[in-house]
Order: sequence, then structure tokens, then C-alpha cells
Amino acid sequence: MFASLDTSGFLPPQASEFAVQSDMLFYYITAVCILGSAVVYGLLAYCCFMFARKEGVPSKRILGSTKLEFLWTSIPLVFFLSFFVWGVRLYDIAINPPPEAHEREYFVVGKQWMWKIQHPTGQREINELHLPIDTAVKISGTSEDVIHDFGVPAFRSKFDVVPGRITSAWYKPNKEGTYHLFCDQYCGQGHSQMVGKIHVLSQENYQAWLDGSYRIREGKNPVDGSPSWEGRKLFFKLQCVNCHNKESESRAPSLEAIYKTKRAIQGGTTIMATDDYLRNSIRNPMLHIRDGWKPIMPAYTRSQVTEEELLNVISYIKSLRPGDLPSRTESTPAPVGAKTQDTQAPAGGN
Amino acid sequence: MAANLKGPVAHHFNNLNQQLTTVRMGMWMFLVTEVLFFGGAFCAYTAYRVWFTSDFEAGSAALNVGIASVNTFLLLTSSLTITLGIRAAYAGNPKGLRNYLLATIILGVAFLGLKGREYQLDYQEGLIPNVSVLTPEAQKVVNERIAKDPGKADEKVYPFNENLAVVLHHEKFKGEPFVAYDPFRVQLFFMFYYSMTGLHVLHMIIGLGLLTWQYILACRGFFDYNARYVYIEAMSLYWHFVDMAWMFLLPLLYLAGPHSASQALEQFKVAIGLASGTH
Amino acid sequence: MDHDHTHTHAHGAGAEMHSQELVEHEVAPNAKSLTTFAVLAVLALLALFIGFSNLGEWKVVANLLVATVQACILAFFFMDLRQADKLTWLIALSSVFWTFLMFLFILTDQLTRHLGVL
Amino acid sequence: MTTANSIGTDTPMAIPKLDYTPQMSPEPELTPTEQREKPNYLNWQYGLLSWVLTVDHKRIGLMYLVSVSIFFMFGAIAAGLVRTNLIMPTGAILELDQYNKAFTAHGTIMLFLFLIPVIPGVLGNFLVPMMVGAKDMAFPKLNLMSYYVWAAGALFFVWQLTVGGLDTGWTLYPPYSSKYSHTNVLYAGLGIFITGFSSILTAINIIATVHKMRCPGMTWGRLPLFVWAMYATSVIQILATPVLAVTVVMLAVEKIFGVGIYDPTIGGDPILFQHMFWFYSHPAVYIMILPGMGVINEVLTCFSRKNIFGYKAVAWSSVGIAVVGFLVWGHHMFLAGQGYFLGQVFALLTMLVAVPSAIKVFNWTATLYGGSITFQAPMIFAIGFIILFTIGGVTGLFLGSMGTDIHLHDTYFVIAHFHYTMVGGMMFAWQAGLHFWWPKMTGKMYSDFWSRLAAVVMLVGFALTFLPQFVAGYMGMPRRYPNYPPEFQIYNVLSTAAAYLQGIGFAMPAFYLIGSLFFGKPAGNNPFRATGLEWQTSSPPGPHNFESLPQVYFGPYEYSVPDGLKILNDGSTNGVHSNGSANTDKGAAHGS
Repeated sequence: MFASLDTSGFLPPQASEFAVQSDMLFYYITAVCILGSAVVYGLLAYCCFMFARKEGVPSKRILGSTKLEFLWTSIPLVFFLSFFVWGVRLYDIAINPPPEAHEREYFVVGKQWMWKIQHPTGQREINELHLPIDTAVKISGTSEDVIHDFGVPAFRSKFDVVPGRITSAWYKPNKEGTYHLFCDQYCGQGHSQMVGKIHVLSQENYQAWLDGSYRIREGKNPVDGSPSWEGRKLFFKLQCVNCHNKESESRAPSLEAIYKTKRAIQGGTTIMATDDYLRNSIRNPMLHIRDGWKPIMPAYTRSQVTEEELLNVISYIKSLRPGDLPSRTESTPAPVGAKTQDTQAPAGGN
Repeated sequence: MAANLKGPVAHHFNNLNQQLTTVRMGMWMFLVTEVLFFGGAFCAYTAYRVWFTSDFEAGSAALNVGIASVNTFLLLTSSLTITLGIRAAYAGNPKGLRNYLLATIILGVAFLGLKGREYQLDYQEGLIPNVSVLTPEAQKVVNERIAKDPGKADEKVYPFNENLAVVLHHEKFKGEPFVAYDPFRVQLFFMFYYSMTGLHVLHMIIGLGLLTWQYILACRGFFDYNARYVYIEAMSLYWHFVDMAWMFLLPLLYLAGPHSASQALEQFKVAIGLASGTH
Repeated sequence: MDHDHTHTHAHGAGAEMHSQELVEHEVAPNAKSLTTFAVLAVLALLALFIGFSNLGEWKVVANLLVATVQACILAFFFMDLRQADKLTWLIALSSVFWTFLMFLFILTDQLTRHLGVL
Repeated sequence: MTTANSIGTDTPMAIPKLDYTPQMSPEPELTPTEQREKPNYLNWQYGLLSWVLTVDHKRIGLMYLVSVSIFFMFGAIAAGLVRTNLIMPTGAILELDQYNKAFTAHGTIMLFLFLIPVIPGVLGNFLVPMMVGAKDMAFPKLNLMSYYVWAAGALFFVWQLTVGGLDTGWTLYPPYSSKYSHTNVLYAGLGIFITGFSSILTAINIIATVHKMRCPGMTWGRLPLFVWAMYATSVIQILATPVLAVTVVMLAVEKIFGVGIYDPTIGGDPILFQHMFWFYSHPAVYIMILPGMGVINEVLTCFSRKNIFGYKAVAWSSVGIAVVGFLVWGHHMFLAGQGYFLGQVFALLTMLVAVPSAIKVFNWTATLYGGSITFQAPMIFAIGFIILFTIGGVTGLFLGSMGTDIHLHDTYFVIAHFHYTMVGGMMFAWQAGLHFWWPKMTGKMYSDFWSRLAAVVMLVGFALTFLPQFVAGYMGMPRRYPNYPPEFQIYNVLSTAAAYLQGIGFAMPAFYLIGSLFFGKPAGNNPFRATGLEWQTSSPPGPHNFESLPQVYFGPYEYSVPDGLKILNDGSTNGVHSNGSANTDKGAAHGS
């Protein structure tokens, strides 16, 4: 999803306040270093050209100059110390989250070779993290096996997750988009596969995402713990998938992206696919038969599906978008963002 | 009373003094590396000791302090004998030198012998980190526990922890039984015990090899040039260092936990077979 | 350090003989060595006594103190630091100093790691 | 080569008028036949045994040269695999684990088997005794043993890398290395342990030599700066290497027992390993770079015909680096979970240790001022060193400053930084030294044209290889990634392309140097008109270096002698200026 991944120029996207502050120091050190190098290179070039050997011109006998030594000891020292002071201040910001961040603590568990992430509200993700914009969040992590490192270049943030300990960082994203999540500490064979995405969403999208009705495109399945996630499981349990799947055009209509659309039903009329319509179509399918389909859909009574489960199924159907309908053969869903055949390209660069 | 030193000078030295001081300096620099080598181990030990004090003391209580005490004096005496050896070589007394070297070797071998016996006892007591077998006593304890409460039958048994408990609560040998310790941390202590004493033993073996060689050289009259006493001295520097390392290993590993003199005596008797051990 | 033996051993043959007074180094007479040994033995007994006593957390302190004294005596008399030249002292002390640095920094981390983190 | 002068007096008797301008291949003092009959360390003994059992520091130096070059080839091949694999975002030629083994092999071989032994082993062995005017190292047999220990360890290590391999990276961090890696961590660690033992022995030897074997008149103030650098290096090796040894031992114990000292499951602390590892491995980077700096001093002064600018500053900055360099290892661990307080201390000391390096760079540049510069191959390498090492140095500041290190830690920025110091610095210094002393080692002069060309090719190829990696690193590309997001491909392709060019550059010397052995003109004793003691004897030197005990009157770098002589004859040769006019071509020739 590189539309949102700004790779123009020589900087990774600046998606948090800290990123800006970090780049400030980077610019400062760069400026000083370029200046210093320019002095050295200038002198070097000058000497090489001016003092190239000439016939009969002996070299001068210069043994040194305490003044100069003092000069080029003290001046660099002053600049280096300024780097140190600014660097420590920056680091200070990086490890001291604002108080409100402690209320929104996301837990990260690194294991070879995936990131398991849990939201303060209980939702779980793998190799993906959805964050609300303009909200300070704290990330606390540990490792199940070896040392990993939870790094987000767009936030200029990075911290090792160490087995047997809990380490933390904090972000305040200020720019919507999708950014890289890397494991930066070498952790074995799949090190370069231990990557993911950080999705920064607007507040309302984030809320919608939490209850499962909103998804970033490349997430194939709804988020763990959300109603539509439960619904998806029921979709398999209740055998819906046997007819409603991406293979069969013959037996049952596709359910992708039907919510809030006009559906043609037998009798030449159309009906808006509302929650109520979806509910009826499951409890009492004979009520409305889709035009061009045989009435073979069985009715699901309360004994088969409780009202609660029904809501979940409906919210799953509502969340379906073109290409989302599972295949008949597919029994268990692949975890979000996990490496599957169609996402060979690592670092989730699809 | 500086004797009149005689000896060949290697081709690249200008005079004897240069050669002797150079040899001595080389040995001292080697000792620097040895100090930092053991220093690293001690540093790691200290780091954990301050974290897991009681666990480390528990581990120490399970060690055989009797053998350690005797070994201390063996090593100390060997330090004396080799020092006397220097003197003999310096004064041009090859026979005395040979005897002193022999004495040093014997003391060192005795140390290693006892050390080996100690390792053997530790093995019998099942005090090997990550060990997979229970000692008979530990097996008994476990069986009794399961007999008392069948519900415990299917819970995982960590052999090391059981073995350790048996050793620590063996009223005949150890001081007051321990209550507050985490057996896993005690494994950590035993890692240090084995690696640090192991390194020390390794140094002893190397030293004994060199001593034997010097003994052979002495028999072949290599040290008839009294100037060559400096090689005995270099050897002694190394040997003294090994002794020095032990002086710190003793309190940090063996004496850290609660022990008593009677217990130490008892343990030593067991070690040399005068009494029957926990087995 | 075997190189020392093989060293002149091999060159012994061809090299020319030297005979001279050794100026800066005097080898301790046996009596002095025996005294040193006696002191060390007493200290070792003291170490054991402390080890078998019940001093609580002071035990390790006392024990290390004794061990340090022992080590110093060993280095000073048996290892002849007593009459060594400045260079030898420098070498010996540098080893102690760098070990100290290692302890200082690593233990500082072990003991202050919990401070100032999130 | 023999001017009589009374040993002991501190003024030269008569210093003949000399041509102080360098010339590439002067007429040799002796006709080739004479040259051949004159016994030198290469031809005075024959037969294989005379080589494998030699205790001659010069022959041992050559043995190091051969073996080190072979291991460099291995490391370079591994590098080639790594770079080639990276031209595709999904990896061009290697499987994931193959890639991990390849970059580990590259790192470990280059560090432990090339960078650390190369200059101490070859140039240190060959030159230090000659520079201090000694017949041999202080412990010749130890020297030979040290070589064999190193060779054995190195062969064992490479063998372990080829069977089973090693995939932990050169840092060997547990718990990955101790519990999760299925490769030969144990035996590879043993190999590292053994080679470390060898570098300790060499260091002891060099220090003893510098302290005890200096010839009359060779005061500390008159030591060539290369010797100062080797001295500082050896001090680091003696103090740091044993800590690595014990760390690896404890790692091995953990590997054997299955539980261990760094094992979090029983309360162990992986960070402790990192501390003890970097206690060696940060000073180790100074073990790698200090000798290179030493070489640069010798080459710059010779080809600019100048005294080094600020002898004392340069000498003491080496010692300063050696000491302060021990106290900065924590800057590798800002994000590893190390304490914040200690992190600040390390960050401050890191900035302090950057100063001596800056001092050196400025002094080198100032040395060129007012010189009479000629640009033979060694000089081009030396100037390349200054250019590249400056970049390597300043980019280190980004990583030493805690704030920016958060973003740059473990990215390609780090890779580029240390390659600029290690390869751009050390590798170029090594080439400079090799080309500078090759005539002295072999008595033959290599091709002027090809050597200059090689220098330029290496310089360009190297700079282009690693510049793109700075950008990729700041873009966030993590190190040790066989696969990477497609947007980084452009930088990797550029880098790989330049790497091939660089490879060609590094291959060239093998041809013209070996060629020079057969077709090269006799170099003469002092083709570059250098002043060091090692140049005062024949090339190749005789079995015992000097025909008689040399006597030194003045400091090392008295190139602009016409003035110098006047000053010297005025007798004003003390204080800072005690490195006034020196053992010039015949000034300090061997007495009686």
C-alpha cells in the first residue's frame, strides 16, 4: 500500500511529532559534519594542489603548533558535546511518555517470527497495528524466545523486546497512512519476514475498525475479537460457506458488498439490503427470494443460531467486500498479514 | 646477596639483564590477561549475586566445603614450595630445585584429585543444572509426595530442584535447612560453580603440565645455569596467580552459604571414604 | 609460559656466555618465604573461621577483605612486587584498574537499570 | 651503508649532502648479482623447514601476509554473495538461512581473521623490531607459536563455517546463539577463542619488544608513530581479549548444559552478555583502526617530505583512544534495555573519544601543508584513507548521539558507517602500508601505473558502494535483511554494482604485486627515500636486520633536512623538537 507510504526524497515519512524532533537533530548534526568535512577536504585539496612536488623547492620544516592543536581539539569538542546534550534531551522525550499514554497501553509479544499485538480494548492483531491519530499511545513489549526489536521508521522509534523483561516506547501519530513495522534485532532465519504494517486511522475509522466494520484493504479478515470475526467463524460453522463462497456462481448469490445496496427480488421489485433484510434472509429466507436464484436456502431457527450469533453473522456479511468471500475449501482463516501465497513479497509491500 | 648469574644469552638480546627482565615482563603481561579473564567471570557472578543473594547462598550450602578447605591449604603450600624452588635454582642447587618442583607437582595433583572427587560427589547428589535423572532419595521424596496427594501425580517434576531439596534438607550434613530459595536461580549459581572452578582446574592442569616439563628440564641439567632461575620465577608467577584466584573462589562459591566446621569435617571424611555419604 | 623455557634452551648452544651481577632483583631467602607462608596460612584459617561463623550479609564482606589481604601479600612477597620496577607495578595495577572499570560499568547497569525507564 | 660515527654522543659527526626528493625506482646501490649474493632473510636459509620452524619475525610476518590474504579472499567471497543476493527485494540467489550464514561468515572472517590480525601480524611483526632497531621480537618462539595458534584457530573456524555454518551474526547474542540457533555456535566460538589467544600473545610480544629491545638513542620521543600505534593496539588487545574469551566460554557452557548464565528462563540476563561482549568488541574496533592510523603517519610524512604535524598530539591521541575507547561500549546498547543513566555516561564518553580521531585527521591534513608531495600508490591510498575515514568518523556521531541512534540503530546507516571506518579506514591504510613496505619486504618494486590505478579504482568503488547505504539506512532499511521492501531496491542495486567495481580494485594488487616478485625491478634499499630505521638496512633485510647495532640521534620524520641540518648543527634539538633532524638516509646509520 505504498500510496500512503511516502518514499519521495531521502526521508522516511514523518508520522509523529517525535519524528520531526528527531529529524531536527539529524539535520543539525548533518550540517555541522558537512561543514567540518568541507574544511578538511578543502585543506586536503589545497595542499595536494599547492604543494605538489616542484623541482628544487624543498619542503618546509614544520613541527607543529600548540595553538592549532588546542583550536582543533576544543572546537570539535564543543560541537560534540552539543550533539550529546541535544541527543540526551531527545532520548529523554522518547522514553518518557505523556501521562495520558499510560491509559492506552498496547502489548506486543515478539516471537520467531511474528509480532502479536493486543489493544487496550482487547482486540488482537498479528504483524499489524491499527492506531488512532493524534493520540499518545504506549507500546510495551516482551519476547517469547530471542531478542527482537520493534522498530517503526516513520515514528523514528525503536526498542528491543527482551525475553524475561518488559520494555516500552510511545508514539503520538499525527499523519494518517500505512507505515512499515520492522524487526530490527537479528532474530534468526525469518528475521526479514518479521515485518508488518502500522495503520494510522482517523478517530472514527479507528472506532469503526475496533468493532470490525472497517478494514484497511490488505487485511483479508476481520480483526480478532470483533463481532464480525465471531460472525466469520459462524459462517463456516453453519455451513453458509458451502453455497456462499468465491467459487460457486450457480447455487447462491455472492454476499460481497451487498450491504446498503438495492437487491432485485422475485416479483420485479427491489429491496434495500438493510440489517433487517439480512436478518430475515437467514431466519426466514423464503420471505424474499433473489431474482434468478432457486429457493434452496434453509431457514435458521433460534435453536440453530441465537440472536446474538445472528448479529455477529450479519456484521460479518456487512463487512464483506469484493474478493473477501472465503473459498469453500478454506477451513480456518489465515492470521491477518501472515505470509500467504499471494503475499510473497516480504515486508508486506503489497 | 645477589649471586653471580651465569647463562647463555639468546641471539637477539644484548645482555643477560635485558633477557631476564624481558622474560619477567612478558609473564606479568600474561598475568594481566589472566586477571581480566577471571575478572569477567567474577563480574558476571557479582551481578547475579546482588540480584539473587539468598538463592546463591542456598546453592553454596549444597557444596562440599570440606574438600575446599583442605584444597586451600594444599594450594597454599604448593605456592611455598615453588617459591623455595626459585631460591634453589638461584643459588645453583639443582637437587633442591628438583625436589621442590616435585613437591609442587604432587601438591597440585592432590588438589586435582580431591577436586575430581568433589565433582563426583556433586554428580552423585544430582546437582547438575538441567539434569534429567532423580537421585534415589529424591525419587523417594517425590513418590511420597504423590502418595500423599495423587493430584500431584501429573505435575511436572524438575529433577535438579528435587535433588537440591534433598541435599539441602539432609540434616546430617548441612546446616539449618533452607526455606527461601528459587531452585532455578540456584541452577544459575551452579552454572557459575562449574564454569569458574572448571576454569580454575583447567589452569591447574596447564600449570602442572608446565611444571612437569620444567622438572624434566631440571633433570636434564637445563637449570645448571643459575641465570635460568628466571624461568622458574615466571612459572611461579603463574602458579601464584592460580592460587590467588582460588583465594577468591573459596569465599564466593563455598563459604557464601551457611556451613559449620563439623559439617566440613564430616564432608571431608565422606570424600576420602572414612564415612558414608548421603548415598 | 613454555616459550620461556624453549626460548633460551634452544639458543643455549650457539649463544655466547654471559656472566654478570643481577642488579635490580634479589631473590628472597627461604626464611622470608616461610614467614610469608605462615601469615598466609593463618589468614586462610581466618577465612574458613569467618565462613563457618554466622555473620549474615557481613560474612561475604569480611571474607573478601581477608582474600584481598591474602592476594596482596602473595603478590607483594611471593610474586616479588616488593622489589619490582615501576613498569611491573604499572602492569600489575593496570590489570586491577581495568577489572575495576569492568565491574564499575557493568554493575552500574545491573543496579540502575530499573531507574528512568518508562 | 656504513658511516662511522661515535656511539653515545648526541650529535652526528658529518651528515653528507643528500638528494631528499623521492624517486620511484632509483638505481640500486648494488648490481643484481651482488644483490643476490648478499645474504638476506629470504635466501640465507633454504627449504620448507627453514620456513615452518623459523623464529625470524620477518619470515613470520610474510607467513601472516599469505594466510591473512587467503582469509580476506574468503570474507570477500561471502561479501559478494551477500551483495549479489540483495539486488532483488526477495533475494536473488540465496535462501534465508544461506544468507544469514553468508553475512555471518563475512563479518566473522573479516573481523577475527583479517582486520584484527592483518596489520599487527604482518606489518607489526615485520617492522616493529626493525623500527626500534632490534634484531628480533622479544620472544621469537612465542611469536612463531602465536602464528600457529592463530592459523590453527582460523582454519578450524573456517572449517566450522563451511560445515554447518554459523548464522548468529558476529555478535553471537544469546539467547539466539545459545538456544535457538542450530548452527555450529559452540565450535565457531572455540575458533574465536583460539585466535583471540594468539592476538594476546602477539600483543605481549610487541609491548615487550617496544619496552625492552629499543636500540641506543631510540627514546620514546623518537619512536616512529607506527610503533606508538602498535603499542596502543597491543595494550587494548591484552586488556580486552581475555574478557571476550571468558564471555565465549560462558556461552559455550550454556550451550553444553542447555541452561546457563545468560538464560532468561532461569533468571539470567542476556544484556549481561552484550555488556561483556562489547567490553571487548568496542575496543576491538580500535584494535582494527589504530594500526592503520599508524601506517598513515609513516606514509604521509614520507611522500610529503614533512615532519608529522604535532608528533606528541598524534602519539598521545593514540594512547587516549586506547584508554577512553574502553569506556564507550555501551553506545552499542542504547536500545538494548541498558539502564538510561549508564546510557548517558556512555554517550558522553563516546563524544569524548571522537575528539582524538578528529585531532589525528587535522594533524594529517596539516602535515601536508608546505610539503613537497608526490602521488605514488601509497600516498593515494593514504589520502583515500583520510577522505573515507573522515566520513566514517562523522557518521559515527549520528550513532553516538542517543537521540538519533534510536532511529539509526541496526539500520544500514550503521553498516555504512563502520564500513567507512573499517574498510575505508583500515583497509586503505593496510594497502598503503603494504605498498609502502613491499619493496623493503621483497626487494622488488611493483608497477607504478597499475598500483596507482588500483588505488583509484578501490577508492571510487568503495565510496560508491557504501554511500547509498547511508540513505537506505536513514530510510529505515534494517541490517541483516535478505528480503526488503521494494522501495529500497534502487539503493541496493547501486551499492552492489559499485561493490563489483571495488572487488576488481581489491583483486588488482594480487596480480601486480605477485608479478613484481618475478618481473619487478630491484627496489634498492630505500626507494622512497624514507627516514625510518627499517630503511637504513638492505632490502630485503639481512637475517638479523642490521649489520651492527644501530644508533639513533634524532626523531623519526626529518624529511625537510636542509633546514633541519642547520637547526641540528645549531644543536637546538630538544623539547618538542627533539624529533628534530633524524636518522635520515645515513644520519642514523649503524655505528662502529
